[in-house]
Amino acid sequence: MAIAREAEPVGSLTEVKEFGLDREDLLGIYRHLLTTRGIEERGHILYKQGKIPGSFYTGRGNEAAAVGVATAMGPDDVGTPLHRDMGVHIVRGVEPWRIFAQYMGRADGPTKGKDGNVHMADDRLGLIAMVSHLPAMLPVAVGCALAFRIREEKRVAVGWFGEGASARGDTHEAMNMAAVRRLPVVFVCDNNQWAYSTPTHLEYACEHVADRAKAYGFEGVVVDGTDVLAVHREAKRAIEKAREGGGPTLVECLTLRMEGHAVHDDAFYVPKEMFEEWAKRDPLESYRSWLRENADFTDEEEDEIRAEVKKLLNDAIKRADESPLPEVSTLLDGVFATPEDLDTPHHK
Amino acid sequence: MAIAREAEPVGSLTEVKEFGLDREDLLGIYRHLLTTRGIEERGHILYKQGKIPGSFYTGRGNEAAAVGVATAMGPDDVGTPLHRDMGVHIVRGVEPWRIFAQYMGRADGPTKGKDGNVHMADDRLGLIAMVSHLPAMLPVAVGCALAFRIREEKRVAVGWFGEGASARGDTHEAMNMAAVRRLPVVFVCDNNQWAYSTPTHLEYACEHVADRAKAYGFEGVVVDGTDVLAVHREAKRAIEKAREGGGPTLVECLTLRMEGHAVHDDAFYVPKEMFEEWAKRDPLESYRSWLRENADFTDEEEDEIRAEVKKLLNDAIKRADESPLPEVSTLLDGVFATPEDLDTPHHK
Amino acid sequence: MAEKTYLQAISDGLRQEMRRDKRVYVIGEDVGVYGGAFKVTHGFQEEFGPWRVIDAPLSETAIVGSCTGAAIMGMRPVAEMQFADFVSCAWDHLVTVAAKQRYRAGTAVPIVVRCPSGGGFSGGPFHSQNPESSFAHIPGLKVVCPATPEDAKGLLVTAIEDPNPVLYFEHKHLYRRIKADVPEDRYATPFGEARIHREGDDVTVVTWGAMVYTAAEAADKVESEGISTEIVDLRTIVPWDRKAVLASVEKTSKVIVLHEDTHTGGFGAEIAATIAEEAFEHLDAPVKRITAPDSPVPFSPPLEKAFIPQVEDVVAGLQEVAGY
Amino acid sequence: MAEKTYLQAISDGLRQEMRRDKRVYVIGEDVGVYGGAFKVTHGFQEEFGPWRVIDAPLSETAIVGSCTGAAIMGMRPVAEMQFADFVSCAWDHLVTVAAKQRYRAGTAVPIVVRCPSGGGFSGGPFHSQNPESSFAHIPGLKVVCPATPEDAKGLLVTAIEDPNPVLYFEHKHLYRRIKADVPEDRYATPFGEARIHREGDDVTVVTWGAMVYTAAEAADKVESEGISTEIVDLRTIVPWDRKAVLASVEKTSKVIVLHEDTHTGGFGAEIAATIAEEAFEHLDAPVKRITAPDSPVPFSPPLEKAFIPQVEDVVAGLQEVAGY
Ligand SMILES: Cc1ncc(C[n+]2csc(CCOP(=O)(O)OP(=O)(O)O)c2C)c(N)n1
Ligand SMILES: Cc1ncc(C[n+]2csc(CCOP(=O)(O)OP(=O)(O)O)c2C)c(N)n1
Ligand SMILES: [Mg+2]
Ligand SMILES: [Mg+2]
Repeated sequence: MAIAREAEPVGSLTEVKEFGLDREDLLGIYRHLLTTRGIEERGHILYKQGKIPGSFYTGRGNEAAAVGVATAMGPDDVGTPLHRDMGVHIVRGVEPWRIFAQYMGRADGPTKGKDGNVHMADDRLGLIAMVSHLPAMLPVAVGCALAFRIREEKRVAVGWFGEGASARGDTHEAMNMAAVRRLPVVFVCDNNQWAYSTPTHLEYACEHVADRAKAYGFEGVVVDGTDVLAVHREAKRAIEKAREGGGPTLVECLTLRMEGHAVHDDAFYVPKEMFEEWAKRDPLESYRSWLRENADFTDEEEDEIRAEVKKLLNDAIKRADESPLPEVSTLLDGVFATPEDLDTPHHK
Repeated sequence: MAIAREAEPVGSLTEVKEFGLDREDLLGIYRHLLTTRGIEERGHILYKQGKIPGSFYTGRGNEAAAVGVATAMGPDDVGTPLHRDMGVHIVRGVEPWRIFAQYMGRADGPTKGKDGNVHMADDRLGLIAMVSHLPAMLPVAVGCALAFRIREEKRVAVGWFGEGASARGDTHEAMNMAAVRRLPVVFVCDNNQWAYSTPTHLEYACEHVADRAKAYGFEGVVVDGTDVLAVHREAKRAIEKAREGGGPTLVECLTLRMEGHAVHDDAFYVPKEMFEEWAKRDPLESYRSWLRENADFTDEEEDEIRAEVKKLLNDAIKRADESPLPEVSTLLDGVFATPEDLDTPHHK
Repeated sequence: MAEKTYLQAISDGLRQEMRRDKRVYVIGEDVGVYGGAFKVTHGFQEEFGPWRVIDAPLSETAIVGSCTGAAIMGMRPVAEMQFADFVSCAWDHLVTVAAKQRYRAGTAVPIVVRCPSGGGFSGGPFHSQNPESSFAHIPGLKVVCPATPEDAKGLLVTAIEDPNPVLYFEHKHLYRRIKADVPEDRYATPFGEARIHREGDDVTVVTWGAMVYTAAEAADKVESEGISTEIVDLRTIVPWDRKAVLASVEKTSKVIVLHEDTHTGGFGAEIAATIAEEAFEHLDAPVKRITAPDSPVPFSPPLEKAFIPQVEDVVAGLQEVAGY
Repeated sequence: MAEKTYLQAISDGLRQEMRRDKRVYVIGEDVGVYGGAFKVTHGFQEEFGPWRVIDAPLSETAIVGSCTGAAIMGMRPVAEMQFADFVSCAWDHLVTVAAKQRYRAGTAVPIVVRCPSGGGFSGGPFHSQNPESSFAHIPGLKVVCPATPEDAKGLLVTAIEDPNPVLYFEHKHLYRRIKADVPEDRYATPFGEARIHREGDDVTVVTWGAMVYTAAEAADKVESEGISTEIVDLRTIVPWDRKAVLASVEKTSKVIVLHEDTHTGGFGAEIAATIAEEAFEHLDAPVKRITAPDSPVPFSPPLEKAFIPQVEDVVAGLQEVAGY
């Protein structure tokens, strides 16, 4: 039996306008979705071409969840997105070429070749780079919220985690501390139904991850993670509630991980029907249909956005490929921070 | 709003008989309660006399919770009691003189002077010695239950934790794994309303710790921890449910820690009225009244038990005091186990 | 005897133990249906069922902590960390409960934690670490680092038999790269007995894990220059074979300690300090340590290559020490 | 200048920083209303309010992990572990996130984790440990172990100023036992600069924390035998002052490394290995380590006394080394 609220799908343009999105925003969301998927598709190709060392992960199927939440954040809000949340980096404005440079281990990636994959973030854009250990960034997100609370700033922190990572102690400590102190933090669960090869019933035995929220003393809501507008609406509600002192919310975005855990994994353990069913609910396709049915989205507009994104990505790959590999002399740079590292807007 | 079930107090002798306690058992419980309190009271005196090194903790106010649960365990069940659960050791049959020897750091204490306080257990009695780090023994209890499940034995593990320790990740990982695998484990929360100086509302923001259970997918129940029979009944239900394959239960025993966190702490931060209110609900006194009102408990019987316990404790202190301090030559004994250490009933 | 990869040797050794002893079970993330991230337990769940090959939730503390409970109840658990790096999430349990329970309370904790460790394939800061030194400092834990397929199997058997918590570091870079003959029968390779990987007279290299091969390649290279290198593969770090190391040092009088983990406070420091203390009179040159530098493991290939000790680094070290 | 206990110096230093810099706040179990288990933050909540002196839930990962987030948002958090032993519960966060964030992502993490450490009062296995060596092995963390009241204050100030995660180990056995003059004004004692606690010519003792006093007592005792002891108090372990140590060794040619933590893989190994490597030509005797043996910290007084290095042990060591 579910404890959490189960969110309704989004209806008409009128409803969407009510929660503050105008047509420009709606087209922007489409652009973000396309860019997000495009980056990961291109990355996948680059990987196959041998241009990306190590492994390679994507968030296929999770684009709407990531973009929906990120577009609900305010400019001064901060977040700790994970490995399925490329869309968050895109919405916050990371330049795609730097992401490709990151993938390829180049000097101009946000981590300068020190880390790989989507283990990166630009903290000037309000994002904090993830670590592999899941969900170690949740206590960090809570700490951001604590800073906002101490300074009485109307800012919100967003912390992401997967349904698999919900099993770890860090999830619990973070949510509990946030609850006790009613901190302005929103927990977003990317529930893509698999943790590597592990299905949800081996990760948790309640109906929804969001059912946990109530047992911490805050609200939980489950939303269709393929419905970018529904995600946006629920994230917005949660973020604004947090901003106004209403404490944390857990927003669970239900999707399916549409590929293997990483490139090497063919996901043989996922039932075919599951993929088939969820393929019908492709977040980009669903949103495109919605735009056409509700917002007079025209062929011209679509072509224009597609062309724009295509060019963006082509240029990005080219520019990234021109970025050099890091100099060996940089190997020990930054093991320790220097006082100048504190000379950033957020550190003050 | 509570999610967990709130248990009723125990009524008449008839009800008690229904859940399997005969009059002999009832007197046994009284004896256990007296012994438990007696050991800790005597320990306190020994401490003041300078005979106990280090610090000193008691479970005053928690005797009924500990004894109530322990008497509901079967002989082959196992448990990981904590620092307020002396009653569990008593019920399982640890000889009091060995406990005093432990307190005093003597060679005959269960840890042979290697550890102090109630950081001890006799594993031949189905108990596993606690560590300080709270609640690090919960995953261990879950592991015992896992062993029982793998071997398809009808045995149950009981894991204790405090309401303060409920905030730690170990609590979460243990409960979640137990839930997912429906393991035969019962989680007992000694909720004495304070974690050192920290009140419950700074440890959790739901109504009851037991509210968590449902969000893991099992049952939670809150019981008056000063009512030994109610505790026993709820523990028994939970244990037998687990034994029959019904999975875990969280039993929360609500009490008040009637002293400071440890001897050095005068508990100035606990409102006086709180102590006064709960003093009226002293678990020994309540149970004595119940026995008189419901089970024809006579003065003679009471005197006899008291005298017996007194003698037991006097003899125990004497014997413990005759136990030598450990030889320095034993300093490095047992850092590593030897194959003979596996020659125990439980290790096979 | 059949030729097997290092990975196959681990897998076969584990399967053999599970067939032999019903108390042995495996628990970890994705070890069942998937057969483990590196496929060490491929096919195990079919053979042993879901209660002896347990797909655990993503919770390292519950995985390792539950092993302790089950071990005390008489089982012989083998936990798999998906990568050695994630054992940091079970650190508290291992150092607080598992390591100390025997000393404090007399209760043995016979568990094995398998940790796929090491770098060399752009795994980045969290899929490349070698955390053996951290555990080697904690009294009560044993630490194993096999270098060869034969040892990988034999040390795993000993680890499962051992009545203590054992951290078993299997080096990912050896998994499929290293092949050698492995006896089919069961055998237990003792802890604390080093293996002379190569005999030599001029310089001793004390090492373990993947670095054994790096040392061997370097030794080949300097041989033509007339430097004869003895390579001591420790095989286990706790306990470690001081006797073998000191005997080799007595012979060569010059020694390099080589490891893939970072420098400061790495286990190489313990070895170097011990040699300096106990073989003081025998040393003709200072004990040299060749290790990774003090930084996280970088992702990008040129950086990672500069980070992990390379054959050239060992060659230079051998030349330097031999010429001292 | 007023005479202060070591504990008072920490408390006053922290209060001074909080008055000076609104970004500094304190978080931990029972640090508010209770003033901390050892009363270091006694009276702080009255002065700074409940949002700068935060009574946290019993969750070390959330305590330290949240410090990292708040630090990145511009705060200067000081977390208190109730005992250093419990920092094991925040190990993963410290080594995985805090230590590596600057290197990987360019994000500095200026946090301080105060850890009341050390034994000597029958605290048993979980209230007596000295976990500094474990952290010293992790690149990206700084590790501080003051021995004197003056340093306790000055190093705390530097720790709070430092742009990195700093583990600040305050030795419980010094809290009320050690008193000395402490300047009232604010001052920052630099990291990585050892203090010569006592000058001498024959043997160098490299140590830190409570062992400085054990060394000093031993030095007094052997003075009459004509052994002149130089005591180098490292003050900080990461970074550690190799220069000062090597200079002292160059002078005395004989050295003991002394620490309260256990032997194998303790930070003494790093120091001994470094000396053996870099002062090889200057040494007239092997570098001797005097440490706790490899076991958990026992509870019972005779065992604990045998475990922690005592004045007699150091006296014997000094005699042995001096007579080499
Ligand atoms: C603490 C920890 N243990 C193990 C892993 C290895 N690992 C990487 S991703 C993954 C599955 C994560 O599942 P989920 O949280 O649902 O996120 P998803 O990948 O499905 O988005 C695992 C086990 C890890 N990253 N962290
Ligand atoms: C992980 C950890 N952190 C801190 C402590 C120090 N400590 C000992 S008891 C205690 C309070 C425990 O509260 P609770 O769990 O409610 O148990 P109670 O003592 O009230 O029975 C604390 C903080 C500890 N034992 N373990
Ligand atoms: Mg998932
Ligand atoms: Mg409590």
